[in-house]
Amino acid sequence: MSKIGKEKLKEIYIIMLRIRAFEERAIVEYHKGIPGFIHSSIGEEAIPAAVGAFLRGDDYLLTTHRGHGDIIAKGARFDKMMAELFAKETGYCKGRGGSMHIVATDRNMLGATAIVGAGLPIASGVALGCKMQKLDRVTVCFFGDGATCTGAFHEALCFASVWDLPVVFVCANNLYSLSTPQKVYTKLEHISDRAKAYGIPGVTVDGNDVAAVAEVASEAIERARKGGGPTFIEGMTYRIYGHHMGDPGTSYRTKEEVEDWKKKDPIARLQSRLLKAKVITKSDIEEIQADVNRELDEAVKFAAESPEPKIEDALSGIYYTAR
Amino acid sequence: MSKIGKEKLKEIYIIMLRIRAFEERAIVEYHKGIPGFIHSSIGEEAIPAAVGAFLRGDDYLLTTHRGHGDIIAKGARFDKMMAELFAKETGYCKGRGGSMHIVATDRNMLGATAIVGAGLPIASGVALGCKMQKLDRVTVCFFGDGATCTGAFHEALCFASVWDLPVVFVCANNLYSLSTPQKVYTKLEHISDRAKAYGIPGVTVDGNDVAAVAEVASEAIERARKGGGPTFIEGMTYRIYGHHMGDPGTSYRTKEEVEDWKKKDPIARLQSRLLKAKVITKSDIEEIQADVNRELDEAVKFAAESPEPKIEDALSGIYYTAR
Amino acid sequence: MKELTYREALREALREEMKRDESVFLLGEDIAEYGSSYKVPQGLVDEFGHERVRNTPLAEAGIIGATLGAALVGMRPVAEIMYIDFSPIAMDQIFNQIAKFRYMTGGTVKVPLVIRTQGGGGVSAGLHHSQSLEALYTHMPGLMVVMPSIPYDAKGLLKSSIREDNPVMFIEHKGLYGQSGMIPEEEYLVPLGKAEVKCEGKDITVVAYSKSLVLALQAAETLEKEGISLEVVDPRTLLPLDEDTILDSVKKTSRLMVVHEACKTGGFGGEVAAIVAEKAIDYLDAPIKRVTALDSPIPFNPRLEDYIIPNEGDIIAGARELMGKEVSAR
Amino acid sequence: MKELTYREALREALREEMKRDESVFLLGEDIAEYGSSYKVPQGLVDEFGHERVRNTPLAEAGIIGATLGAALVGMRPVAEIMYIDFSPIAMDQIFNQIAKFRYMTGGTVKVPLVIRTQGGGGVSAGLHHSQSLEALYTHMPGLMVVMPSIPYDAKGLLKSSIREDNPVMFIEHKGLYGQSGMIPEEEYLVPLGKAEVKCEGKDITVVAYSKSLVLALQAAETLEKEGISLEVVDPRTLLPLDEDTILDSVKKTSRLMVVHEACKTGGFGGEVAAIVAEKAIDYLDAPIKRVTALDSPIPFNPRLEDYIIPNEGDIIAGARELMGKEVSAR
Ligand SMILES: Cc1ncc(C[n+]2csc(CCOP(=O)(O)OP(=O)(O)O)c2C)c(N)n1
Ligand SMILES: Cc1ncc(C[n+]2csc(CCOP(=O)(O)OP(=O)(O)O)c2C)c(N)n1
Ligand SMILES: [Mg+2]
Ligand SMILES: [Mg+2]
Repeated sequence: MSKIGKEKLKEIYIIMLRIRAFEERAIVEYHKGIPGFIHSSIGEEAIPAAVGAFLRGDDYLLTTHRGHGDIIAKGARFDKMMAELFAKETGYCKGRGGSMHIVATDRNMLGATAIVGAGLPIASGVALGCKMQKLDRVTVCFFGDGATCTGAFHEALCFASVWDLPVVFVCANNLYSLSTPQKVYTKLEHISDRAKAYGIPGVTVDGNDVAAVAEVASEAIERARKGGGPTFIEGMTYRIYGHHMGDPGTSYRTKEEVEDWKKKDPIARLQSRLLKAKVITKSDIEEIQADVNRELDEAVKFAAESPEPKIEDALSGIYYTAR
Repeated sequence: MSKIGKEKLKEIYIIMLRIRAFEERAIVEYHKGIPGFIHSSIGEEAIPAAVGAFLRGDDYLLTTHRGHGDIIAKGARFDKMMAELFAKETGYCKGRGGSMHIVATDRNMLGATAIVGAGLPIASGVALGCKMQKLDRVTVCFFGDGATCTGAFHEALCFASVWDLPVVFVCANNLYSLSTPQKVYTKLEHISDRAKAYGIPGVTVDGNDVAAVAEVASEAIERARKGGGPTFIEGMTYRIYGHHMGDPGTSYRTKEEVEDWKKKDPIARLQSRLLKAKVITKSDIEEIQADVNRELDEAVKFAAESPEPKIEDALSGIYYTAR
Repeated sequence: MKELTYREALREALREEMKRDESVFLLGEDIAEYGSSYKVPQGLVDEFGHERVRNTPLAEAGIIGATLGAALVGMRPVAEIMYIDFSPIAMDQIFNQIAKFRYMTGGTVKVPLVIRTQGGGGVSAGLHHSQSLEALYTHMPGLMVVMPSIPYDAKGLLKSSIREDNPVMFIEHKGLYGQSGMIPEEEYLVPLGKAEVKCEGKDITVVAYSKSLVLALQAAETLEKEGISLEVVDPRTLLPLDEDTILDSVKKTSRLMVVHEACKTGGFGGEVAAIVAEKAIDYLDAPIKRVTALDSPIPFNPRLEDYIIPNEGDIIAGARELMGKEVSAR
Repeated sequence: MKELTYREALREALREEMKRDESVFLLGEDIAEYGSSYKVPQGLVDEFGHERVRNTPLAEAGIIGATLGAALVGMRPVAEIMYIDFSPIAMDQIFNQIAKFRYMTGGTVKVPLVIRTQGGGGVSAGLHHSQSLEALYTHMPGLMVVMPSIPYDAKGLLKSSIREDNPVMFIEHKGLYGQSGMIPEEEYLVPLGKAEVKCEGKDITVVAYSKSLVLALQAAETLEKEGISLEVVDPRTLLPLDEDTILDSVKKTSRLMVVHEACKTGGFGGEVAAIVAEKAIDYLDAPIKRVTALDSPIPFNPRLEDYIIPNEGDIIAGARELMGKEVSAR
């Protein structure tokens, strides 16, 4: 099928289904009234799934406000994620963080920051820490196209490149920085050209083509692990919903554009390939989906039934105190 | 002689002499006890002189801690500059700024900032203001090689490029960010490659070759003036003294390196060309130097004899108050 | 008079000043078609075009630098930082460049610019979208810091800020955008640097601003019924502060409470308390009371957030405590 | 005991902790061969190599981000920001990321890192190299802020900071590096979060830190001769603040002066004043007095700078004022 083996593609496909299902359920729960913002990544699943499939459990991952998919791709648990969205004590951040701040330390997922760009310098630091300790762990940092205008992006890449740090910077280019189209905020056609400012490899791929992403990602991760330094990957993709669930996404995009991109849905695309190649059958898919849905039902139940944080604990967790 | 005419080269030569003479006198006065830091640009004069020669009086200029040369190249007065170094009320900043903060509004020289990199976003803003008012003024922003690692650099160039602003970014690459050699802080061989991240022209020239700098600078200024947007120019040069007058500059550089670069002195180089081509004679030079020295003597006298700011005025100039 | 929301009042101020003065323009992230997160500039791009309602790259230091530069050469830019939580990214430009620029020129250059931003919690927006950071900006001589609490002030203060020749940090509150108030048909300004007594009273001076002012007024109503009379002072401009209005009030009431949504330690309440403890301590009949957020990041969980951020009940409890009627929990 | 300068004491702390714990390393601009501007890390690269004494690109947000990241995965980085004036560039990383990281994880992750920097004036370094910005960092729950004033504390506090599992902003003073003091031969620590009464007295409690503490001790000596007795309290850690030591002292002396080199408005003096006005106002026999820099950027001109920044004379005048002996000029 491609350099990426069938089994790997199937694995990626399942991760994508998991992300999609989680996102859809999160939206349902959002409309039922869970607090805060939800930035859906529906339509963008191929990138985290294809990257995540090549990461080890002890590799590190950082992400941003639109991070559910990235976090799931790193293997985070639905129940603790959902509980976090529900602002419950059993959530990954004990309800203190919410959708934009999930940290899954059990998966070496070191957080989502809601300050666009701010995760990148931290990612370089995580990679530095690994390198100094001679751990062969790779750090992946996800972010959007808009983030590449931030000073934080630049400083992070300066550090990563000059110290050959084992970090892969993955930009999900969904064509908009919130409402601002790429051509309004940069003259570049390919944002991956920014890599040239650091003397590191930069590559643009079809971010809705799992195999394409998997190829560059596996290569970049391998290079990083072997001491070859950082890579900048730009995956071209699209978010089907608005910026967050409160934004219809219509003031700056046309209906046609959205419809066009719906046709390029990465899951449908891979699914038909896998079906055609008989890597998977319709009933396999139904079974996987049923499993995922069962897991989600349980996660929602867990989240709904979990206790809220206690008011008495309101000031805990700010400072570490040895007891 | 080159695409740059003889008269222009002579003009540039004189600016260089002025810069050199001012810097040398500033060092003398520093050793006699004027307060604060002096960051000498001796050895780097070709860049500001060759750029400044193509600027109009109403063009804008911004610079950094090592800005004396840039400020002189924009036509600032010795007396008010020297008085500023002497911390006197008659100085360009009324003694409030000092060497690192000279602002010469009479020459549309909009300040030196001592925060490395911070001038660049302001320069983009100045150029934006000019463009919006349909003034055909060009803004030039000088900075060092180290500054290109700052987030401020990146954000400034993002703005300048996408809005096609009439600004020229001029990097005096003296091989060190303070004590840190280029290869320790970046993998790039040519820092001008950073321009590729913005889709704007970037060029590296011998910064001690006046004609070379003049060529790219005049082109860039012309392009900016005609609406063609920003350019990034990197001039390779060297500072002969330490980082500031309190730094011998020996802990991170070899004597040989410094001696080598002394041989590439940009003033001597142009001078012998001009003499050879009979654009100028020895006695011309002596005369110019005598003039410059006289002007400097007067400037020092003016500075020395000028009053200090009054204590009663200590809190003036912070806020504008209509009276 | 007409009824407008705080949001509409702000939009009207922008529109009127843009019409009045060609050099006024707006820049910020997603302010054009999208109208930014809280829709203050919504629709202005239709009226004034993209030249004067400029979407920028996502780069706060770049925005603020561009704002300063444009102001230096004859424009009157009004920048937007979408959330005050993002303003630390531009801190060097605001603090080291903008606030000091005039001083650096020996007082010869004017820096006429406004940075509009908004802060505050109450919508479960989490750690990075809920903060109240005004105190940081009050420690920056050269800046002005303005925080409107009602629609009338929002419009009048924003218009004055745009006409001001000093740089203004103009801080709105996300929880106030939907609040309505009466606005004159005719043009008006509200002067910077002038506090207003929003409610006269005799027992306790309550200095409160932004959304806390609204809470304080509600508390004043409730407390009136139990015979405690609050004099609520809205500084409106935090820097420079109108000390006299506050001191006069304290001299009358002999008690001071400061209310703000920022956390206590290092907050602006300390400044107000210190001024009173320096200049009017002899008039005080009770300890000074700061009713503020607890010293914590703002949690996502709504109940915790509610608990961390001060509400009307906290003001009421604080007032009772100052009157010797109970010991309040915070 | 041996005599060391503040600079040497700090260097010894770095060296000892680097020897003791492999995970401790230094990063910052020009800290290796050059030894940075004030030479604290000078020579350490010879002993520990470039791997553990890392020159970085000129990029403060990058430095602080790298520091946080490394701390999250088992290192104990000690970053240097050459001048505190540059720290606003890294403000988002310090404030939104570092200070909140542990909280964001529901209290499960430790953030063991130190940001060393230095501030203060007195060397005609001008607007961008002379500031005192500690107050900004005290408004950031999750951080610790430490400011040593004597060599003994400098060493002991830095060692404790490096061993601390919370992020520490460690602020030195450029005017103190050359000051000498006695240091024990054997290893010792100074605990964070503990104030110290540096000089006992009975008339006025003077809360002062960093270089201002040294000035306050000098003033105490001078004033002793005229019968005014200062009790000088050095908080040493500003966040979290050891309130008890300050309150106990004020209860004893009945008068409070706070001295710092930062400008007054929004400064840390307001916080100390507010705490006392909240918790010990009944003990006060005089207004609270803040002796601080005037509200201005720091001018280059030495005489103006001297005037803007508080000196021993200002403390003396303030003390006389508190004792009812004169009206001080500021
Ligand atoms: C520093 C900062 N500035 C602005 C915002 C508000 N904001 C949140 S997401 C966003 C757009 C980000 O675009 P991009 O990086 O492309 O990510 P996407 O949302 O498209 O996934 C903006 C402006 C923010 N959270 N942080
Ligand atoms: C933001 C900031 N960081 C650090 C410094 C301290 N510093 C002053 S100049 C300098 C090196 C600048 O190198 P470069 O940009 O190459 O200019 P050069 O001094 O070589 O002319 C440093 C680190 C500063 N002034 N501002
Ligand atoms: Mg995007
Ligand atoms: Mg350099």
